Amino acid sequence: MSKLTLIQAVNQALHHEMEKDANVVLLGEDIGRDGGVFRATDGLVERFGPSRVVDTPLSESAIVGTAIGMAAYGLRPVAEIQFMGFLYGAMEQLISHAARLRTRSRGRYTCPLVVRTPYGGGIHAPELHSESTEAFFIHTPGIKVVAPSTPAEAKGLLLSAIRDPDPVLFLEPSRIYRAIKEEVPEDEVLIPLGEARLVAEGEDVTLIAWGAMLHPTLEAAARMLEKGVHTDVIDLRTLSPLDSATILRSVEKTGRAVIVHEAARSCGLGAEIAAEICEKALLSLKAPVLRVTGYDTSVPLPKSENDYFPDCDQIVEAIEQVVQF
Amino acid sequence: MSKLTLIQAVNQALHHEMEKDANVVLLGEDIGRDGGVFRATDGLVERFGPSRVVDTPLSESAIVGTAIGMAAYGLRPVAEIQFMGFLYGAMEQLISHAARLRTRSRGRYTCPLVVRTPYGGGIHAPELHSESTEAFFIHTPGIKVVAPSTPAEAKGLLLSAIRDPDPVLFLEPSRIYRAIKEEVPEDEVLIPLGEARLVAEGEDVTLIAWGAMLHPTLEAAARMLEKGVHTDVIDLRTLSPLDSATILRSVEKTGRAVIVHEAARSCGLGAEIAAEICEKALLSLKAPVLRVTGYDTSVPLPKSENDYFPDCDQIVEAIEQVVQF
Amino acid sequence: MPRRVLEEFKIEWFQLLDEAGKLDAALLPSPDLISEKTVKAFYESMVLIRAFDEKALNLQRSGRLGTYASIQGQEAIQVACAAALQQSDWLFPSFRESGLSILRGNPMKALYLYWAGDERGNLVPEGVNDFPVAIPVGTHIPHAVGAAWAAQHKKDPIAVLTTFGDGATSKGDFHEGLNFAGVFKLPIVFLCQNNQWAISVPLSRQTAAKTLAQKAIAYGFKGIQVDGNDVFGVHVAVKDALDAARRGEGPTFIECLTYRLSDHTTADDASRYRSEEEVSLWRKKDPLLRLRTYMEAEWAWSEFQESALQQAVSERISASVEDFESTNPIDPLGMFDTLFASLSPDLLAQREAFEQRLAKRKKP
Amino acid sequence: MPRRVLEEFKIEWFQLLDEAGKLDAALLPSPDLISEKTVKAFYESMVLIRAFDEKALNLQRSGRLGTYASIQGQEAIQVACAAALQQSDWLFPSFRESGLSILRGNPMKALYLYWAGDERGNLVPEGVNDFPVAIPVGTHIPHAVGAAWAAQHKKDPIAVLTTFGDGATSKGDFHEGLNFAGVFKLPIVFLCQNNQWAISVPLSRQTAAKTLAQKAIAYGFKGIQVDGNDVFGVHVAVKDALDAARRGEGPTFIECLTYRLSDHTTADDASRYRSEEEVSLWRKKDPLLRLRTYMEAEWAWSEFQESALQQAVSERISASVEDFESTNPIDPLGMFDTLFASLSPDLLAQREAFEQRLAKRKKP
Ligand SMILES: Cc1ncc(C[n+]2csc(CCOP(=O)(O)OP(=O)(O)O)c2C)c(N)n1
Ligand SMILES: Cc1ncc(C[n+]2csc(CCOP(=O)(O)OP(=O)(O)O)c2C)c(N)n1
Ligand SMILES: [Mg+2]
Ligand SMILES: [Mg+2]
Repeated sequence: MSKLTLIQAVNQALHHEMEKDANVVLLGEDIGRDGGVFRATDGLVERFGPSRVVDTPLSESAIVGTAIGMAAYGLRPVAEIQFMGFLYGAMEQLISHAARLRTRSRGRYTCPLVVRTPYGGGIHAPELHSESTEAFFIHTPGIKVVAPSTPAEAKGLLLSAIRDPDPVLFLEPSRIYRAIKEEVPEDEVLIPLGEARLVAEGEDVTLIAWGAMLHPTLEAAARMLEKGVHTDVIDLRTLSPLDSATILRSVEKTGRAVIVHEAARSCGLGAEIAAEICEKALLSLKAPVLRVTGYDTSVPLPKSENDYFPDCDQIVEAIEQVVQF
Repeated sequence: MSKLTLIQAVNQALHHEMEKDANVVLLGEDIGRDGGVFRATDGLVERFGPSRVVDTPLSESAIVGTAIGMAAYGLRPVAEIQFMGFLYGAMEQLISHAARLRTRSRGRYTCPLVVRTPYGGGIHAPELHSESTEAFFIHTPGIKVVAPSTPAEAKGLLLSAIRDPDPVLFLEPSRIYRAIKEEVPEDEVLIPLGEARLVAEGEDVTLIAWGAMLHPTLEAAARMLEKGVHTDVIDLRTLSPLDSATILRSVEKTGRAVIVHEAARSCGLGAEIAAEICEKALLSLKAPVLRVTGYDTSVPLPKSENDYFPDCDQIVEAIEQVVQF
Repeated sequence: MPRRVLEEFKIEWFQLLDEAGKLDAALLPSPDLISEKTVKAFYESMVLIRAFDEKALNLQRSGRLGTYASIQGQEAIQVACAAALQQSDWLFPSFRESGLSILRGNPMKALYLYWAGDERGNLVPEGVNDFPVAIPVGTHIPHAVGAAWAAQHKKDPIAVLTTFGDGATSKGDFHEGLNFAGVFKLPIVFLCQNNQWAISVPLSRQTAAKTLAQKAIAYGFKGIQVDGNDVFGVHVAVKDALDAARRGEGPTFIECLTYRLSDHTTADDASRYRSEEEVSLWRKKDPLLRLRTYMEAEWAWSEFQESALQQAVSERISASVEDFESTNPIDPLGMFDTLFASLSPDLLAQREAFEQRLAKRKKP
Repeated sequence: MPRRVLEEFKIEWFQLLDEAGKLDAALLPSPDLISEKTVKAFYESMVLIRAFDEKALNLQRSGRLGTYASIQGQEAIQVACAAALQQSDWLFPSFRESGLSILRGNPMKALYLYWAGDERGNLVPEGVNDFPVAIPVGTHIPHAVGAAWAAQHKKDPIAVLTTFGDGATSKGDFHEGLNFAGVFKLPIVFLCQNNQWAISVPLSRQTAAKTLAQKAIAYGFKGIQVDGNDVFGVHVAVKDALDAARRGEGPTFIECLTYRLSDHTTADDASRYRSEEEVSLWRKKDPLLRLRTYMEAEWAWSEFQESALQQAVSERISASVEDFESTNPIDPLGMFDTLFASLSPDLLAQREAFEQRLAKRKKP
């Protein structure tokens, strides 16, 4: 065990899987000599050579598209898209192909592909470097979506994602790539996809978050604890398929829920979770289900981004609202 | 006034706007001599010439991308994407550019662009001809989304969409292109964007639908009426921005809501509407808000598609469930 | 040097059997290609896939198929490709390759099922390395490139062929895919069935380039234009390119100039946008006609042989149609069962609800 | 004819002022181009934008700008383009055109604001027909094509220029955009600043084509490679192409071969992936150096003149920096106010909530 940042944990997971399975290949822009713009692939081309760690031309659609062909042929490609905002150029490949290959071929061909991409804001970068449009992909049948919130989580989930027999979009919260250090097991500790994690327990309110937003949520939970309000904090980790059982179990206990995400509010994942709760746990509810989210605007440039993203104060306010309802 | 089908109403609206405003130009695949694969643009190239009704190469991204440039330059482009399933190739242009041009340029450039596309299933066509992924675009700040449900609605909404100063995605329910004939005013009757329509009134349950799904919903409403259950039926027409006031007003009255859409369930627009209701009208609710939707699978090929889409029976069942709750 | 030529390029045209059915034997790489056995096999294949196509149009007219995309006029290309490919090679077709699919080993019954809107028709049998039909034009090209890349990576001695139409050359994915193939020198052949129309859009509206073959120049590899109605010419070009690919010499782009004799699909009415003169001009260049003329001259191919062949083919087709029509209705639950390797609890619940709904429907 | 050449293409290299600062006067279209006035103006512009850039790098190091993309090494192209463009022409830049932007009439203060992460920096003044910086590589090309199309439609006597890097040529939107321009014969010039690197990816990994210029062949129009460090060569090539565009002769693709002397951006460390030798080789080809050498030879441009110019420029830069630094903080509510022409009730409510949140923050 050693203390690693999230980006180091990603690097270690890639290292581990490439060591273990010769079919794992990486492709993307600047992932070779440069080691990735965030250094996620640092040292990998030196270790595994340029035919397994491949710098590609600047073509997001072909990065995903060729990875689909590789996966169908029998490799385990892990594609990096430099920022989530550049994934939009590959949407047709993801939606019309990666997510459908198994169905289209009646199971003859599968697509064990991972698309890794940094997501979310807070790194003071130019436009389209702060996207968190996970909802697009949650609304896309046939693809899984994962978003780790800590270094150890990142490693365990990425290992599972690479071994998953179906396409997985792996969203790495760039804001906390280096913000947290945590003990990460040297060995492989797989975290199964599809299972949320209860990070804190309490009977008053259920808080639901994922990725970077888990941290202000935990901070808010801590502040509420001082005021005597006890919260369940759920780290979703897999966003699709959703672990509704864990969510519903908690809300049935607490009767109150606050969902936190960076993404724009309308049709974000928060809506799906709130809708599920209101359908399946209505009678348990003691207060409206609140969403603390980004606004329905584009993420502003760095000078205003901190005003844009949900923060601890807002989460605290929402918790107080549901408690006092 | 004459009785028109929805596709004829679209054609008439295009005709009307092109006659009125020389800056309106149409572009897309097969919209010229062929008149569009559904004949939406029938007769327009003969009337307005090939420089205003332009057959383009097979390039969805460039159709939207060049239309953005045209719009910024001062034209009013109306782009046709042959089927919604081919819009995915233009997502980057829509999300990263059309939706952001006004913001990115601090208001200097605007993007009065309409992207028309047939959407939804039920026409026994090959894969990707049955998509209804409106939620992607509702989750995209900076773009409006409209889906008419009848011929007259189509005309009035399309006129408004073309005159709107911002980008509008105009989703035409191909299943009912020719299914209904209705009196459509010869003149221009503009239907403002952003306002839902109350199609039927009743105090027991609120039904919410749009596009082709309005019709099985109305059928279900009629069947429930026979059983003495009175429903408000809301035709959303503009999906983004959402007319939540109309929805909430109705649910505050009825205390029960059923939302119907063809799109996959997870993170569909139904989720957003349910979440809004549960946040803002919780205390009015007498039953869970139910969603009758497509499954979280790809839309199957024609032999199974009728099994896939929501139908009147399912809607009736959901209404009965909320009434009996 | 202030002004100088950096590079020069040539785009060539290639044809072995001309419009009149005359062969230029000087260009033949080997006499085997025109052995009576080979040529007859080519012709039989052409007749078979033409008959398949005619039956499909019939079935569609009587409501037993959905929308169908005819291959008429493009049979020479498809027969030539099938003959040039090895069993272990991979094929990534678009949607107008029913003939090629059949010759690769996909049962005709499966093709009828597919065009009838039955997902089971997309199940390619084990041992046939073909991707299923993909409807979004041009977007399958990167998959072919990825498979070629994987083969190169695994040092498998195979080549990949991907086929598409003239319209597909305008899509971004065509560009990105070919560019990758060039950069990584992949074992792949790009074959464009340039039938001069993309639904109603003529070639001149698809590109300002005089040939599509010259698009290969942008990617640093060879492009050639071949007479797509000449089965020998296409066969030699494709075989050479596949062999070069297998030898590690990288990709080739082959433009086959041909013509779509039918409507775009059965949902289309081509008379809206193109002249009967143009079509009848190309009817005279029908690839079947051309090869038959050659066989008549070379081996006195007779009316009698022709009708025996037609008879045999028509029996095969009838048997397939019978198979197709006696297939049990599809179980719609399949759409859940090929979605993921295993279903999440929520998806299982959706599947169960679906099952109940289907059961209820059956009742009355 | 069975085998024949359909088409032949040539890709040419063009240069007026060579590495040693020697001019090939025979290729000059007009002596005006090298009048002392013009040349000095070119040089002054180059010095100005170099100084702007150096200051930006400084400001970034001291934390007053965010990520910044340096233009060093590419000044000749930007000065040449600015001079070739008319005021009424439209420009669609990518993100490495700060110099060109300044010369088009965008205030330096605005550029500093933009790179400091302040949206107001993207507001192009009225009368300057430039699109704002677009970060997604290559995807602005179709916008330029669309504007050219609109201009053609409206019969406006203007041309459009769009600029991008070598990496951008791999994107699907490059392909789709250029193809449209060819088909519709639009008044547009595509200018690639081929600085041989896309972050860490060298040109050889971007394409197997020997030149980028030859990509134009795919679209049926002319492509040419120009020495991008030669302000005269680029100017002549761009002006010719813009003039041709305005005359209705359609598009041109110009590849300017140059080199990115700095890191990709201030967030990059180029020493990880390229050698100091390569960089220093290109430092010797610095476009400023080359033009200064020419002026020294031609008009005995002196140390004194040089330092007077540097002094003047540095004062202009300082004034802009002062302006920039004394700008009031941005009002984040602006993000709502430029979202739509008018806000829906729900968006108004979000705006109000945001306002309250900002007010609360200010309080303590
Ligand atoms: C991305 C995409 N856009 C549009 C369509 C609708 N469409 C189907 S086939 C076709 C024309 C294809 O032309 P071409 O590539 O020449 O192939 P051909 O039909 O001639 O074989 C079009 C526009 C589609 N299937 N996919
Ligand atoms: C679509 C897209 N993919 C990736 C990036 C990240 N990125 C920014 S600049 C760049 C390299 C661009 O190279 P080039 O086009 O040669 O321009 P240069 O930076 O050399 O001026 C990359 C990969 C991006 N901005 N947009
Ligand atoms: Mg075609
Ligand atoms: Mg570059």
